[in-house]
Amino acid sequence: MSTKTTKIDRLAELTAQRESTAGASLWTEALRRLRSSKMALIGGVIIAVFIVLAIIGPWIAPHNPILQWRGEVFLNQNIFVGSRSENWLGLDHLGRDQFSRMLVGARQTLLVGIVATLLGFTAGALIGGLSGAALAFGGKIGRRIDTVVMRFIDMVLALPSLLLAVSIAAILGQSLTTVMIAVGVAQIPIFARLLRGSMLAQSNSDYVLAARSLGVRRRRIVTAHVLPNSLGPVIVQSTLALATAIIEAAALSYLGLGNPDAAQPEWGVMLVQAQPYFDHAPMMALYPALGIIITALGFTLLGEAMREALDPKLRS
Amino acid sequence: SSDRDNGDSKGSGSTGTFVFGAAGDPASLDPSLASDGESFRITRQVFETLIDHKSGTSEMEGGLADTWESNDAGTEWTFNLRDGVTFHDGSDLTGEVVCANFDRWYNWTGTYQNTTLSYYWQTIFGGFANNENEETPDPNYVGCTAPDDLTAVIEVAEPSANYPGGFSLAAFGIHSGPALEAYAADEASGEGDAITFPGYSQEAGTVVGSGPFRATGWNKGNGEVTLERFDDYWGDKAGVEKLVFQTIPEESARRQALQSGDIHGYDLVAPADVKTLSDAGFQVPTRDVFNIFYLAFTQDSHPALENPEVRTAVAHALDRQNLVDSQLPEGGVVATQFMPDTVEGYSQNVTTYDYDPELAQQLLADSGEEDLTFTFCYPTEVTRPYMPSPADLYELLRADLEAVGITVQPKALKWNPDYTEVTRDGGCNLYLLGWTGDFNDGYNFLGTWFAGYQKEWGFENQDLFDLLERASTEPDVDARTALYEEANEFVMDFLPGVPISSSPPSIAFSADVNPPTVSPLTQEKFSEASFK
Amino acid sequence: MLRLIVRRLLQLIPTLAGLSVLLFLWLNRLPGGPTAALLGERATEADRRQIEAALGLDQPVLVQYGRFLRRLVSLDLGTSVQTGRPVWEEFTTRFPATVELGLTALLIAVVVGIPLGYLAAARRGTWLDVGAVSGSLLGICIPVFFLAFLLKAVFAVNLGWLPSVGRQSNDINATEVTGFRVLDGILTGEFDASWDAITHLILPSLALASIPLAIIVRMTRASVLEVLSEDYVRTAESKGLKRQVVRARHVLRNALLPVVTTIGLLTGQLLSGAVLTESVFAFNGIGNFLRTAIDGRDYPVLMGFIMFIALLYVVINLLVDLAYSLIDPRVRVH
Amino acid sequence: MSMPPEPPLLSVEDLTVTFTGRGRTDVRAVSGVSFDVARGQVTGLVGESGCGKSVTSLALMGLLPKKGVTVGGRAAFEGTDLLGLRREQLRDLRGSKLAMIFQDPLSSLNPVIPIGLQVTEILTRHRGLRGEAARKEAAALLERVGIPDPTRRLKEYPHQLSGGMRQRALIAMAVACAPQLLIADEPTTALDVTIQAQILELLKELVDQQGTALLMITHDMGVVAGLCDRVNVLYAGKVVEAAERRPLFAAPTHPYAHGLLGSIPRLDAPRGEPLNPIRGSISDTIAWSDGCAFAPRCDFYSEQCLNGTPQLTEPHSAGHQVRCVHPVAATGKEGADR
Amino acid sequence: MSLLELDDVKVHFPVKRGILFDRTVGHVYAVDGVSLSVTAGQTYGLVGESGCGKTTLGRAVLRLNDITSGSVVFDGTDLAQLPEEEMRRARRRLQMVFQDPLGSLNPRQNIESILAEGMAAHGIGADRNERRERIKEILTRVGLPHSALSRYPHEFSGGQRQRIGIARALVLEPDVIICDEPVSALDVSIQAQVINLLEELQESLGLTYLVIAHDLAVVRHISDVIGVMYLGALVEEAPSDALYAEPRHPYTRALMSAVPVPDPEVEDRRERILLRGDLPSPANPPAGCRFHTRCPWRQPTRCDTERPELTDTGDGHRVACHYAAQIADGSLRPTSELAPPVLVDVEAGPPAGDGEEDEPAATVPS
Ligand SMILES: Nc1ncnc2c1ncn2[C@@H]1O[C@H](COP(=O)(O)OP(=O)(O)OP(=O)(O)O)[C@@H](O)[C@H]1O
Ligand SMILES: Nc1ncnc2c1ncn2[C@@H]1O[C@H](COP(=O)(O)OP(=O)(O)OP(=O)(O)O)[C@@H](O)[C@H]1O
Ligand SMILES: [Mg+2]
Ligand SMILES: [Mg+2]
Repeated sequence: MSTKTTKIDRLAELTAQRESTAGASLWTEALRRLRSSKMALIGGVIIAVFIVLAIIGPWIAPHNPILQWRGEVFLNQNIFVGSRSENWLGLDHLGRDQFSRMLVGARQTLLVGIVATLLGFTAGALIGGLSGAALAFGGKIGRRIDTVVMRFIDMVLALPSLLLAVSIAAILGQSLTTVMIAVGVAQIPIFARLLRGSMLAQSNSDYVLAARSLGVRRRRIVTAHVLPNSLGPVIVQSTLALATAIIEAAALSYLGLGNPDAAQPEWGVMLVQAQPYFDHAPMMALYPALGIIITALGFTLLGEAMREALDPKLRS
Repeated sequence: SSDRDNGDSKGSGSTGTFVFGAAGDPASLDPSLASDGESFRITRQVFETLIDHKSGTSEMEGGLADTWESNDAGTEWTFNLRDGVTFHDGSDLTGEVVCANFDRWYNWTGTYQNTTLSYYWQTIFGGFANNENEETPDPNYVGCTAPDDLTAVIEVAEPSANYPGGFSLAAFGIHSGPALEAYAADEASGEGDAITFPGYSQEAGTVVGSGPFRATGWNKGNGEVTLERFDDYWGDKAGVEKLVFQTIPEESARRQALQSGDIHGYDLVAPADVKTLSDAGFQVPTRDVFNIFYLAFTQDSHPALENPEVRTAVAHALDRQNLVDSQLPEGGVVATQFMPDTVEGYSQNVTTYDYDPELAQQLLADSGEEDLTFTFCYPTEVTRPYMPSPADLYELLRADLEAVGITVQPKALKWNPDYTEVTRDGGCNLYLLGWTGDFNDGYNFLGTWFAGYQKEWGFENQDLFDLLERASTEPDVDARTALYEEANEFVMDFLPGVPISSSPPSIAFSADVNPPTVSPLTQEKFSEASFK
Repeated sequence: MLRLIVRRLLQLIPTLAGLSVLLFLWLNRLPGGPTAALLGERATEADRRQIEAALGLDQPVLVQYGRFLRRLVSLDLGTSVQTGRPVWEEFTTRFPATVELGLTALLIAVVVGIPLGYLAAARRGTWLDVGAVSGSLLGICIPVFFLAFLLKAVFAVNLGWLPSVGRQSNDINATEVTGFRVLDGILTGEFDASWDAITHLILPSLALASIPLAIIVRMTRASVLEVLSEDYVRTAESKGLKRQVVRARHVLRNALLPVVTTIGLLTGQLLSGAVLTESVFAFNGIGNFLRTAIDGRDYPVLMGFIMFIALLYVVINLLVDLAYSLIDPRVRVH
Repeated sequence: MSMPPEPPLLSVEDLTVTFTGRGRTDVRAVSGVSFDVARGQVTGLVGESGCGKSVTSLALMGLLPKKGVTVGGRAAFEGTDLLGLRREQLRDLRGSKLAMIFQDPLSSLNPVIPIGLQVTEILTRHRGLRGEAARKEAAALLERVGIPDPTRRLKEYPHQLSGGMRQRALIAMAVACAPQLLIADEPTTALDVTIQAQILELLKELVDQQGTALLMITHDMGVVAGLCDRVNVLYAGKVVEAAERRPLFAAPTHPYAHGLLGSIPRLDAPRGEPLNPIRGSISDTIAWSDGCAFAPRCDFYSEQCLNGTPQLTEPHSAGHQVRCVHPVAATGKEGADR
Repeated sequence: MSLLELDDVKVHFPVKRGILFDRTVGHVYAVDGVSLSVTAGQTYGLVGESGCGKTTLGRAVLRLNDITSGSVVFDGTDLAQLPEEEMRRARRRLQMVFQDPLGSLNPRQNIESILAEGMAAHGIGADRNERRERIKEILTRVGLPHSALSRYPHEFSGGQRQRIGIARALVLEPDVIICDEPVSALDVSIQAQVINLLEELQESLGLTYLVIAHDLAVVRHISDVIGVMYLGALVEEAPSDALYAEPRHPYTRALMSAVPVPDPEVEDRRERILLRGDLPSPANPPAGCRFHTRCPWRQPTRCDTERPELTDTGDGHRVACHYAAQIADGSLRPTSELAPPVLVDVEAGPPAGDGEEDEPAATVPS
């Protein structure tokens, strides 16, 4: 008997490795795949640096971003004082400390990105979610509701997003809030479509049928089954949307609808302001441009990596 | 290097095409329907006015009229026309043609009576023979007679500071007789959603003037207006065969276009580009200043602003010299009054307000108005001759105000229509604005602002209003000038706003052209331009 | 097939009707209104009232909408507040510019993007793949206006190779036939005019192409990768077919299906980009004009143009769907 | 039955396939498979899902991806080692001498290309037929596999055909060049029984008529029983039992094969008896290098099972090979059912 | 005593198409008049080819599909008429096990939550602990360790997942379990485990099963009564052994002869009845006997025009064939068309027919 037990122990030992992943949810698995992706790593590091800067930036900024070094900058003579010891990245066209403005700008830029995306995400998910739920579980009336809502979304989608943002900015007047709203609203249709499509796919799945056959109530099926499983692509999209938001905000600034408050410098505005001086002070444009590009790249990389990690087709 | 690498092929001798970068499309090729600089820049090359300005100055000289005089009351203006002037269609200039022009404007009906189409007529000559709208002002124009072929006599009801300067306005360019008849066939319409310009004003072909260039094409798809040399011009013939105005809305795009050789010149060069361009071999001639940039108070929008001490404090708080030095192009000056020194009526004896932040703080403390908060409006997306980069200028002034403890709530607005509308309606405590003179008369500056109560200033000052009324109707030039000086001194004591600067709007040309003489009124005559 | 077209076109009606209501309500929310744009810097309250009456803006919203609809149906889109010219005319003069620009950009995106995406997938993991992917990601992350500015600074200002603004040189006296400059030159035999127009198109379309190009590269790459793992590719391989045949006939053709759909959706993206690109390059197209129309509260232009754009978008996507059904027999209607 | 007299058409020896992914542990999908395919015969390869059947066939066809896969061993096909061939040489062989049919007929056909082209392209490639000649031949091929109205079908797309017909079309392509070896990877799994019967009948026909050798890969013991001459039972990437059809079914000797047969409900068996399932699942396995991979599920295991890879032996009769240290005693058919 | 009784159940899916608004242009007759009854404590097996409507019928019982007409009487109440909320509650007593064990489990729920879901929906178990106790009990029953509770579906093997699916049905203590292809996604060796489990559970809990499968051998193994479906309708129904011993419908015979048996002796001796062609499209079923297009015994006129009723031929053996008796006594021979080498004549279709039956469901434009 005892020999038999040892054999079983030995077998258990040999097969033990397989069991080691017990308790891992799909997300954990995705995260594991994400960690091994170089793209995600680069993106993640960029974003982490950016977020840290955005959080602590205004505190570690050596100078007030609106403080002007007068008598240093003379536009009519193309005089921009270069990097002096206290201004690491030099001065801008009004004699303000470029480094401090970059640091403070990181926060504003992140804020615009996050709030705009959050807005687009929330509103889009709400519209898409309700529409998807109505279509999948609302019977005839639900289908009608969905048709109307989706026609509406399609109409909005037919408008170039930048135009939409421009006109919203025109309605609301210029401010940071406006930029966030304008960029966010322009993203609503994408989120709505994505979530609806994803929910529709999920609502045809077997486990939803199983839940129905268990007698689970519709509302719970939607909220506990369909929705959580549909969020993957939406979350990926929101990472990508963060990048888009930052760039769209810059475009709005370019069109003169950015946040005009110099106390809240934002990279897009800084880039636009710097462009006229590009010939003799190229650095003034390059810093914010690189800031935008690298940050957007960070989010895009992470988003793409997430997309790959969550894609069931690419699962091993 | 940004030197032109080509252009010789098209630019040598007098046969080339001269391309000028414009900031916007013209509204109309008929100057009498226009009120914007982009239109006038073009029509000024095609049409001539009775009175002209001496090249490069704001001094009046004979235009289509060799000489002119008025009666003592200033109500009858006689113009002795130049002999031998032919229009582009071959017809001759006569007194009757001049009268036909004025009578046409006077007899406008319907949509033409809308300020959109007849802004300058209404400003200078009042209303029409039959005013169709009660808000239209009464006409000041009485009639025009042509005693002989080379004389035109124009009678007005009341003397005004607008005369004779008004006769030099581009809007009153003289059209040929046959052209006027052709216009009648093509009416403006105003039903529906908007005012439609009459068709002839929208394409080259019908409009006929007597200037050195003929309008030969308007390609809207390209945003290009093409003018060609008029070989029978009475004066010096144009130096280039073809003159093209190409619309390039973006400022930096205009600069790059000049640098890359796509255009030969453009206006409203950003201060920062002046040196860059001239270092690179471009010609950046400086105009004399003929404008004023000011910070306005809307007094009834904020009780503190009605307190003269507060206004004075603000004036002392502003470091205007720094603004001029750092942000304005070469030639910019700090303004002491609401008028550049080139205008008749400029006073040497106005009260001045030096940069003195301590004094400003002191004054604020004395006034008992502490913890002041003002809304401060400034326009975005616009460059005006007096205000090269509003947002940056605002930023400097804001810093000054905050330095003396005034809290500023910024309000950035699109120039057109938001900014002009909001400021005009008195929607801001402080705001930035300016003015470029149309002709050299003090009323063209002071009268624009202080002739009566205006919401944008928000004050009632009957003494000032009366003073200007008197100046306006004073036919004697010297007496009028004295009154303007008095008014300037009065204004600077009252301080309804702080005049900040006058800046020369820069214009740039490529190295291979002989540019026209620049004009303080921004009325360059492109016939003077030629290729080297 | 015809049924599908008719069906889709009929579906347009409610969409456009809805859009018109939406637009109308939305534009009515714009502050200022068109009068402000019409009035000069120093107009009075009275002037404003006069203009409002002339334009019918003092009437109730519903009446205004009714009038708008009536005109829309009769294809009379009114007159631009900014320029005083008929909206239809404004549209037709500017439309060719945008189409020319958009098509060129799309062409660049497709002609460069698809082969690049294909190669990246076929050589997965090589430096070419890494380069194409990171390059395309970068393309999405550079603000279009900045890219345009840099392109001009390098190719127009510094190297002087290409013009920086406009659609055609001023000394070219091209005969206008269709408004499409390149085409006109070919039609009239003025090939130098065509060439000149093409040189003017290069920089703006490169700037405009950056995002679509990036999208197409990644789309193609992903799609090719997916197709490469399909069973039918394995079947083709098992038949011993030459590699080129497998790639062209079995891989590429199937991989292009999703890319085709994307191209339709890119039109919206292109129009957004055109707003920026056109103003940077002083390219007189609808994007640029729309932007000023929004600033100037040019209702008639906004209404008219946006309706057209929506129509265009839907029609283009309809065409794309049709093209799709031509390539993919599975969605063909019998 | 005894060994075929002539040398086998295909002789696979010690085939190993390892997947080496970046950041992942290596997966040894096939670990030392050896078997022969005789000319003109049907050789079966059976086993449960994931035991390496498909990977084996793909390795033979050279269809495994280049990257991340290591293939070892030899596969002598008419004297040449398939695994050592250059890609281009393999391309020449594939479709002409070696052909394959796959499990899912729908996804194995290119959806956007008409059936006709998919058939003619192989004729063009290997037989140089073009144009009308190719079309005629393609129609004849379709006719031969039992697709009626072949000229019309040539113009149709895969989705316009039914499942059975798609599989016939695939078979037509596979036999277009009269291959010497046809590999069929679960050709009927996706089909209904009545259709399956048709397809199996067709395959039998082809083998009989053309002398093609068939390597039949399946998990269905019933299919094997009806079709194959010799059967190889795979478990976890290794052949655990190989025998002629009748001996195998009469006396399944490896505990796995034994258990497998015992766990299948049979239509002809008396009802009411519970099935005899094998414990656990195929993922309950240990590495072959540690011992018998089946040990964790085996009723007969002992410490010896864990002493390295068991060798193939022929405990009962020649040609009946078993990889087990405790082969099940030959008890005849009844024993298998116990 | 029959617990579940279906009477003339029809499920027709509308095929929609239209210019502006979708119009119904036709129907897919997925289930077209099925009557059967399931006796309490027994297993009713349903076999048939892919697409013949088995799943649809199973779902119709639970009203997961809308029932077009007919009644589903369960324990005296007609489920087809029940209001939505009452139907939801009725589902406690009628449960389902699905074919795809992974697909039918929510990938983001752990096992405990999956199993507690139904209990929560029906208010079984007062609190979490009570439910957990019950779940543990059930897990033991289906042979899963308690440690499974906190794990996620993708961490289990196929067989284990199917056990979870069964457990999910069992926690509600249902009377009837509908098993839709419960083992066809599983490996043969695993399949046997699950079949045994189902049988054990039936014995110990007195469950009633409606088992749907396409594998005749599996169905026969576990069923007491078998119904053979063809194109939306039952063609034959009989006690298991009777069906095997004496299939009376031509389709059943063909089916039976097509099932491979893992025994060379049997295989070599067998006589095959090979059918021509494929299952016709349920959107366009043939007139008359639905099987006539493929039937080797087809007789002119009557088979083409008259739809045979399911009639009892004694011993609870019901057949829907006009010539069942003749075929059984051998007086009717298969027509020559069937002649064995089947290679040539595969496509179905009487000369008069249009031969469209091989048309698979066409992709309908959206
Ligand atoms: N690309 C791959 N990467 C990693 N592992 C793989 C890959 N392809 C197959 N495998 C592994 O190889 C083993 C054998 O797979 P194979 O497809 O040959 O099984 P099979 O016997 O054909 O099964 P089925 O009956 O399901 O088709 C499996 O364990 C599988 O996980
Ligand atoms: N929601 C639906 N809408 C339209 N047709 C449907 C729908 N569901 C099923 N069908 C059709 O109804 C017929 C019967 O389908 P069902 O799934 O019931 O068959 P089945 O016998 O279960 O087949 P399988 O063995 O493949 O599971 C099929 O032709 C199918 O295409
Ligand atoms: Mg396989
Ligand atoms: Mg089914």
